[in-house]
Amino acid sequence: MLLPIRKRNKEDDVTRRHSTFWWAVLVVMALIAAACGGGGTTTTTQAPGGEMTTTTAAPGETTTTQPTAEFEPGPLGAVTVAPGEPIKIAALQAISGAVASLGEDQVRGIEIAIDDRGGELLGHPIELQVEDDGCSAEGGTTGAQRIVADPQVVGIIGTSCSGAGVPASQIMSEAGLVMISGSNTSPALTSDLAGNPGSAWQPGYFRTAHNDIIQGEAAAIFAYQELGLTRAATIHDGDPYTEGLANAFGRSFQELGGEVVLATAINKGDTDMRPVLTEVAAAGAEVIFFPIFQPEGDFIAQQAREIAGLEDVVLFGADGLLSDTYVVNEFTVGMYFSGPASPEGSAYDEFVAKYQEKYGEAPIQSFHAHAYDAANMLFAAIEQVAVVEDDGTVHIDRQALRDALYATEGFQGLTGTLTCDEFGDCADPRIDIVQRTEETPDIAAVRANVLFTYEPGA
Amino acid sequence: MPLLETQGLTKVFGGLHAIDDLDLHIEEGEIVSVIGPNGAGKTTFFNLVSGMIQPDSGKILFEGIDLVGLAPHQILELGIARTFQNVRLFQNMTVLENAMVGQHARTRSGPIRAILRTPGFRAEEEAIRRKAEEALAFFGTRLIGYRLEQPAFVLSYANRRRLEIARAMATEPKLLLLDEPTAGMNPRETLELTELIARLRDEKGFTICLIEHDMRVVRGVSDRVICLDYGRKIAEGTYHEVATNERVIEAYLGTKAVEGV
Amino acid sequence: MAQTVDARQALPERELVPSPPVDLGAAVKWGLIAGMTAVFVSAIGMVQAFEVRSVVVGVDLGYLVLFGAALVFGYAAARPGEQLEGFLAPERGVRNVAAGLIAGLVGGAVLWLFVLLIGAVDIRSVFPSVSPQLRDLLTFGRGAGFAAAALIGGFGLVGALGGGIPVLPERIRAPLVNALAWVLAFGLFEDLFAQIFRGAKVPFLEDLLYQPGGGLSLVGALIVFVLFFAVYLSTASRRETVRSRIATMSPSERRRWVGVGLVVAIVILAVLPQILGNFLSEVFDLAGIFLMMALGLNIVVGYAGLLDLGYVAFFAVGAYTTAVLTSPGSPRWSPEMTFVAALPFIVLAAAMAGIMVGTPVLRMRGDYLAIVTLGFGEIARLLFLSDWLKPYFGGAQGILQIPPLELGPLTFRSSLDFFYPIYAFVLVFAYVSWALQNSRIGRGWMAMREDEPVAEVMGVDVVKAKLTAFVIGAILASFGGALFAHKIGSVFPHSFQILVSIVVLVIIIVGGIGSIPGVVVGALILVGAPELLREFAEFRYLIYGVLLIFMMLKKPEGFIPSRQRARELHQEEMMQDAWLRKEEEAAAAAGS
Amino acid sequence: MTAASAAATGRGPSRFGFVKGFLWAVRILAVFGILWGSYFSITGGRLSFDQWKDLMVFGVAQGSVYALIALGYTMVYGVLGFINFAHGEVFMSGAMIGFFAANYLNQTGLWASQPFLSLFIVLLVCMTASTLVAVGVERVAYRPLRNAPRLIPLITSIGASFFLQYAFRGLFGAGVKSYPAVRALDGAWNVLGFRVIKTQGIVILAAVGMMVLLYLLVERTKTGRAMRAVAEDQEIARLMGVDVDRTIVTVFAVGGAMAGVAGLLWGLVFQQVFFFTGFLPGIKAFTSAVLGGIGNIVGAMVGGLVLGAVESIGPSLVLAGLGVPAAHQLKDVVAFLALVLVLVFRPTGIMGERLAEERA
Repeated sequence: MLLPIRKRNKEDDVTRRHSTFWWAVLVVMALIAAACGGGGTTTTTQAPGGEMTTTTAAPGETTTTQPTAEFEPGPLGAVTVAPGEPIKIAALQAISGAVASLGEDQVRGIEIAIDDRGGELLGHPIELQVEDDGCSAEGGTTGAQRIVADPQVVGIIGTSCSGAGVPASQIMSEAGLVMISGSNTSPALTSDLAGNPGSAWQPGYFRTAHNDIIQGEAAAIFAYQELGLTRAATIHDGDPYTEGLANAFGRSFQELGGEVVLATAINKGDTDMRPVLTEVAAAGAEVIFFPIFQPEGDFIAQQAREIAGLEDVVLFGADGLLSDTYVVNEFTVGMYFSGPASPEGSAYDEFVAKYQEKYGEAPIQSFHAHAYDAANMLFAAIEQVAVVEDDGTVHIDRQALRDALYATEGFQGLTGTLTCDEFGDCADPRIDIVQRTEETPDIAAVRANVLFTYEPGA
Repeated sequence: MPLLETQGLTKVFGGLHAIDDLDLHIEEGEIVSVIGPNGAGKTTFFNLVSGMIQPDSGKILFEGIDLVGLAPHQILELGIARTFQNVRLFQNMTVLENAMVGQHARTRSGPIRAILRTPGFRAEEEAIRRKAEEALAFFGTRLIGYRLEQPAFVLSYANRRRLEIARAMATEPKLLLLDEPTAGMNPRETLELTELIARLRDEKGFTICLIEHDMRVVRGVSDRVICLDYGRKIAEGTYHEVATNERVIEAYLGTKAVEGV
Repeated sequence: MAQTVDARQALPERELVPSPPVDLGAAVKWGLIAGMTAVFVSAIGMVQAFEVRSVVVGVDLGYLVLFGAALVFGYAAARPGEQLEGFLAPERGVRNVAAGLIAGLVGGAVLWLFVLLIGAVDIRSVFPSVSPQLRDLLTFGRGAGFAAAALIGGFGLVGALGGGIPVLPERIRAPLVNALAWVLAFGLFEDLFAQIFRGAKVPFLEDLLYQPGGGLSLVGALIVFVLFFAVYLSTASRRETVRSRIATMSPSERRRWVGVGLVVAIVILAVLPQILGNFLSEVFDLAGIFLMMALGLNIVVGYAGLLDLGYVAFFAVGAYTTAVLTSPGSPRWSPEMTFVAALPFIVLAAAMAGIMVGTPVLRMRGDYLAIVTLGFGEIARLLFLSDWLKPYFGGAQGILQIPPLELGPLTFRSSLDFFYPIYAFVLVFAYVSWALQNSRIGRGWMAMREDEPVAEVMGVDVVKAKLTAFVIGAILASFGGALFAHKIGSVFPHSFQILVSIVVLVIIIVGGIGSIPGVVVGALILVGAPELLREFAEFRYLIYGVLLIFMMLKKPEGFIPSRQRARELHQEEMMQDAWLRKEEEAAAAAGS
Repeated sequence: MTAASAAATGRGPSRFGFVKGFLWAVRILAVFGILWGSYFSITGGRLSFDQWKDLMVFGVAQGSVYALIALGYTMVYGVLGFINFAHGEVFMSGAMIGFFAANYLNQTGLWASQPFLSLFIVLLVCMTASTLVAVGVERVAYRPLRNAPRLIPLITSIGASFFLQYAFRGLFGAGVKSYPAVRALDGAWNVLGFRVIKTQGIVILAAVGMMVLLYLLVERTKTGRAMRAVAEDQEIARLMGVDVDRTIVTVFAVGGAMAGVAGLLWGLVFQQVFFFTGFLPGIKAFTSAVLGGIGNIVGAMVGGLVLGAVESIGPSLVLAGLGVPAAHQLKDVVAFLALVLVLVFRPTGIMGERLAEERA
C-alpha cells in the first residue's frame, strides 16, 4: 500500500579539498569553453556577391549619393560604416521559453529578408545580431541594452512581445535607434488610433503588426453584420496581445448591438479546455472569439466539438492561429480567422517555399511575414537616407532614418500595403476575414479564401 | 507540592498503550531514575513531558501548571530540559553554538536589535556566550579550548553525550531529563558521568530524572527509582526496594536479564 | 593535492604497488561518448548556427564545438585514476596519449558514420536541423571520402592532444589549461571585452587583440595566452601560501583584512559601472536584483532550512506595490508617491505576504513546503494577471509609466545609474544577513534547520522563528521587486514566472548554501552567465542545464561553502596541532 | 472560545496563538466561501445538471493523466527521497518520440487501417523512449550524487530538465507537432448516465490499470521488495544483498515507462506535443503526488483525480458563484489553494504517508 519513505540523511557534509572561488570560476570558464567552443554574436553575414532575388517587397531605389558635401550628423548622431564593414541590424525576439517559436519564426523571416538581398545592402554585408527578449520586460531591457551598447547598430527588428517592447522601445528611443516590431499589437505602444499617444509610446518605434483596435473591430463587424450573430464569447490566454484583442472585439461587438455573454480566459499551458467550453455552452454563445496561439488554440477548436451545446457554434480565431501547423488540422474546418489582408500574387508562397527550404519545416508561427516586412522596411529606409561616399563608406543619419520610416507610404510587403502613421503604426489597415473549409486544407488556400475585407473608415 | 506530577497520563499508539494511566511525582532536588525493559514507555514519558508529543488523556503538572497543550519551547521556558537517547546534537554547528542555542529561551533580542547591534544586544550576546562556556566548562577541558569552534560532528561519542548535557544545562532548567546518559560509554567514562550527575544536583541545584539501563549508574546516583512496564508504574522506591521487587524481576527476566542485579 | 602527494612520497617506496594503468577499453567508451556528443551538437543545429562566428584566427565556433568534444573526452579517457593509499602515483606517459587518440578516433568514426547516414537517408522531416548545409559543413564541402579522413584524423589528433594534458607536469599543466581557457574566453566574449576596453579608455587593446571580421587575431591569441600563462605560472606557489596564511589568521587579524577587503570592494563598486558601460551595468543590475532575492532566500532556505519554491511571490508583491503607489498609470488608484514614501507600504505589504504564505505552511515538512510555496508563487502571478483584479493591477497589460528611482535629490534612470542603489542595497542586505546569522535568532534558525524537534525542545519557538524568516525573506525580495519595477519602468505578470524562484534557489545552492560570499558569487555567475551566454542565443538554456549538472557533480557543496560546510578536516587537524603545541609549550615552560 | 477554555485551565503560557487563530480563520473562510459560491452557482442554474456531470468526467480524465505522471514522481520520491524535476521532460520525450512513430504509421496507412495495432506499436515506442531518457538522466545526473544532501540532486534535476527541453527543441524543432486522430475513438460512451468521451475513457482505464500494476509490482514481487528495502535504508539493503544501483535504475525505468504511457495518452487526448509540453503537467503531477501523500502509490492516483476534478469543477462551482470574472483563468489558483487547504487539514496528504504517521 505504502512505499516507505527513505530515511532522510542528515545533510551529509560534502566537502572537498581545494574549494576555492577562483578554481570554480575557471572551471566555469573552461567548461563554457569546452562545451560551447568559441563564441561571439550569433550573426548572419553573407559574403557579398550572393544571388540577388527580386521580390515584391523590393524597396524603391532612391539611394541618395552625395559625394561632394561632407557628411553632417543630425541631432541623434549617425552610423558610419567603413568599406568592407557590415551594416549591423539587430533582432530582439523571444527565442527561449514557451513562446520561443514566436521569436524564432520572426528571426527566420528577417534572415530570409537578408537572403533576398543577397546578404548585402549598399555594397556592405548585412550583419544580424540576434538577442533574446525572453518575452518579458526584463528580457527586453537587457537585450535592448546589449544592442544599443554597440554604436554600429542601425535598427532593431523586435520585440516579439509587447511586454518586452515597453522598456525596450524606451531604451532604443533614448539611444536614437529605430525599432520595428512584427508582433507587438498593444495600443499602449503606439496610439488608440484616435490621435492620442499610448502610455508607452516612444519616438522611433514602429510596427508592421496591427494595433489590436483595428483587428478587434474588423472581427466584430464580420461576426455581427456578415454572419448575423448576436451572442459572443471571448477567450484570451493572459497574453497582453490576446487580452487586448479579445477586449477590443468585445467592445466593438457590444457597440454594434451584440451581447458578449461570456468574457473569459485560460492560461498558457492549459490543455483541458472542456470545462471552460462548458461554461461557454451554458452561456449560450453563438460565436467564440479566441485570438490566441498554438497549442492552446488547437485544444479549444478540437474540444469544442465534443461539448454538448457547442456543435454549431462559430469558431473565430485571429492571426495568431493563422499558421500552417494549425489549419492543417481537420478540426479547424469551418473556422473563421481575422488577419492582415493577403498581398496579391504568389509572393507569400514563394516566401514559404524559401522558409521550408532553409529551415526544414513549415513556418512555425504566424508573424514571420511581419518580420520580413519590417526588415525590408528598414532596409528601404536605410537605402533612402544613406549617404554613400566614393570609397564605399556609408553614413546613416539616425534622425533621418526615423523620419524616413515615419514617411513610409504605400510600401508593398507580404502583409499588405504599409503606411506609417505619426505614432508608428505601419500595418496595412485592411483586415481580411478568411475561412478554413474542406477545400482549403493548407495555409495558402485558407489565406486565399477571403470572405470579407475590412478597411477602417471605409 | 511536587516539582513534576502526572495524573492519569495515557498515550496510545495504534492500539498499543505506550503510557497507561501513569501517576508519578518528582520532588524538588531529587535524582529519580526511571527504569524498565525495552518498550516500557520510558522515552515516551520524556517525550510527553517535554511536549514533543501530546497525551491522549491525563495531566502533567509542573509547579502546578498543566503542561498539556503547551509547545515544547514553552515547557522549556518553564524549566524542563532534556537529552536524547540517540544523541541529537546540531551536527553542523560548533560546540559553542550548540551550547549557546540552549540560552535561546532565556534571551529576548529579535532581528531588529540584531541588525542594529544595539548595546543591549551586544551585552546579551556576551552573556549568552559566557553562560554557554560556563556550562561547557563543567566538563573540564573536554569541551573548551580549540574544541569550542569545532563542529559537533567531529566530537567523540562520549563528548557528544557531554555536549548534549551541557546544552541542556545552558537552558538553566529546574528539571533535567537525561535519557540514557551513559549509553555507549566505557566503564571509566560511565563512572565519571555518574559522579557528574550527582555534582549537577549538588552544585547546580538541578532536579534530575534519568532513564538508565546501567544498574551501576542507577544504584550510584538515584534517590528514588521508578520502574515502568507496558506504560504502567510497577514499582517505586529506593534502588534496593525496586531491584528486589518481584514484578520488576519478572518484567526484566521476561524480556532479558539485567546486569548488576 | 600537492601536499598529500608529498606526504606519501616520504613513505618508503617499496611498500607501494603500481596504480592500474589507464584503461584503453574505457577509451573506446569515451570515444563513443565523444562521437555521440558531436553528433548531438550537429543535430541540434549548434554547429551550423555557430559556423559564422570566428573565435580565434578564423577558427569558427561551430568546428570548435565539434572538435571540443574530442578534446574533452580525449582528456577524460586519458585521465589517470585517483591515487589510492598504498599505490604509487599513476604513471603518466604514452599510454595516456594513446587513450586520448583512441577516444578521438572512435569519436571521429561515429561522426563519420553520421555523415554517411545523412548522406544516404533524408531525416530532415524529423530532425529539421540536419540540413544539406550541415552535411557540407561536416564534410568540409568535399565529399564523404575527405570527411572520413578529416573527421577521423582530426578527432584522433585533437583527442590525442586532450590525452596529452595529463602527461604534462603539474606545474605546467594548470597554467597551460587556464591560459587556453582565457584565450577561448577572450575569443568568445569579444563584445564584452571590447566594451570593457572602450569603457576603460584603452580602445587600442581592441584593435590589438581582435581582427576586423571578428575573433581573436593570431597576435591577440598569443598575447592573451602568454600573459595568463605567465601569471598562473608565477603565482601558483604564492596562492598556496596566501591560502594557508588565511587559514591560520587570528580572528582580529582576519577581521582587519575583511575590513580592508570591504573598502577595496566599495571602491571597485564605485568605479565599476563607469568602466562597464550600460550593457554590462545592466547585467550587473540584474544580477544585483537577483542577489538581493538570493540573500533573502538564503535566510529562508540556507539559515532556516525552509525549502521555498515560490519566492517570486514576494518579488512580485514588491514590484506591484511599487507600481501601484508610484506610477501615474496605476489603474484604480494612483497616489504617485516617491520611492521613499512608498517604502513603508512596500515593507508592510511584503511582511503581510510573508505571514500569509508562512502561516499555513508552518507544520509542513520539506517537500510539502516546497510544492505549497511553489503554488503560492503561481497564485500570486495568476492573481496579478487575472481579469478579476485587473481594475487594480492592470491584468495582462501590466502597469506602465513607473517613474525613475528618486532618492532625495538624486534621480536614477539608466542602467548605469541603477548600479549604485542596487549595490548599496545589496551591501546593506549582505550586512543584514551577516548580522542575523551571528545572533541569537540566527542560531535559532540554524538549530531548527539541523533538527527541528530538538530545536523546539531546546527552547526555540519554531513558529516565531519560521515566520520571522519568511517575513524577513519577503521584505528583502520585495526590495528587489521595488528596484526592479523602477528600473524597468513597467511591471507585467510575465516577469514573475516559476523560473525566477528556481533561478534564485539555484543561485544559493550553487553558490554555497548558507554562505553570503557564496550567494554573491552564485548570483553573479548564474545570472551573469546566461546573459553572457546570450552569445549562444537559443542554446543558452541548454548550456545552462549542462553547466548546472556539471557544477553539482563536481562541487556539490557550492562555489564558496558556508563555514559549517567548509570546515575541512585537515584544517581541524592544523588547529588542533597548533593548540596542542601551545599547551605543550605552556607545560614545558611551567616545568622548567 | 478556545482562548476562553485555555484561560480557564489556569496559569501558565498561552495555548492559543496567532497561528491557530489564523488557521481557523482560513478553514472557516474556505468552508464558507466554498459553500457560498456553490450555493449561488447551483441555484443560479447557469449550468445544467448534465453539464455538471460532464465537468466531473472531464476532471477525472485530466486527473488521470496527472496521476499517471505522478506515479513516476511518487516512485522516485518514495525510494530516493528527492523531487525529480526532470520527470515532466521524461513524459514529454515519450510523447514527442511517439509522435514521429504515429506520424510514420499514419503515412503508411496503418494508423487508419489497424488503429489498435498502431497504438500498441506507438505505445511501445513511447515507453521505450521515456524509459531510456529516465534511466539516462539517472545515470548521468543522479547516480554520482547518491550520498549528497537532497537539495543537490534537486538542482541537477532542474539542470536536466532545462537540458532535455532545449535538446528536444534543437533536435526536433520548436513547432507544435500534431498527432493524427484515431477515428476509431471518436464519439462517446454512456456510462451510468455519464457521457464519457472515448479517448478520455481510455485514459481513465489506463491510469487505473497502471496503478494496479504498479501496486502489484511494488507489493507482490521480488523487485518490489527490493525497492521497499532500498527506500527504507540503502545501506542496510545493500548489506542484505540487494543490488541498490540496479533497484534504483528499475525504479527510474518503471517510472519512465509510466510516463511513456502518459505520453501516448496525451497524444490521444490532446493530439499536440512540443518541447515545453512536459513542464506544466510535471508540476501538476508533483502537486498530485503531494496532495495524495507523497510516496504513496494509491495516493498519487487519488491526488491526481482530486486535482483534476478541482481544476475542472472548482472555477465554475466556487469562483463563478462568487462573481469572479474569467473564473477558469484562475483554475490553477483554485488547484493550489485546494492543496493548501488539504494540507492544512491533513498535513501529510489525503492518503497520508507512512513515515509522517509514525512521527506524528
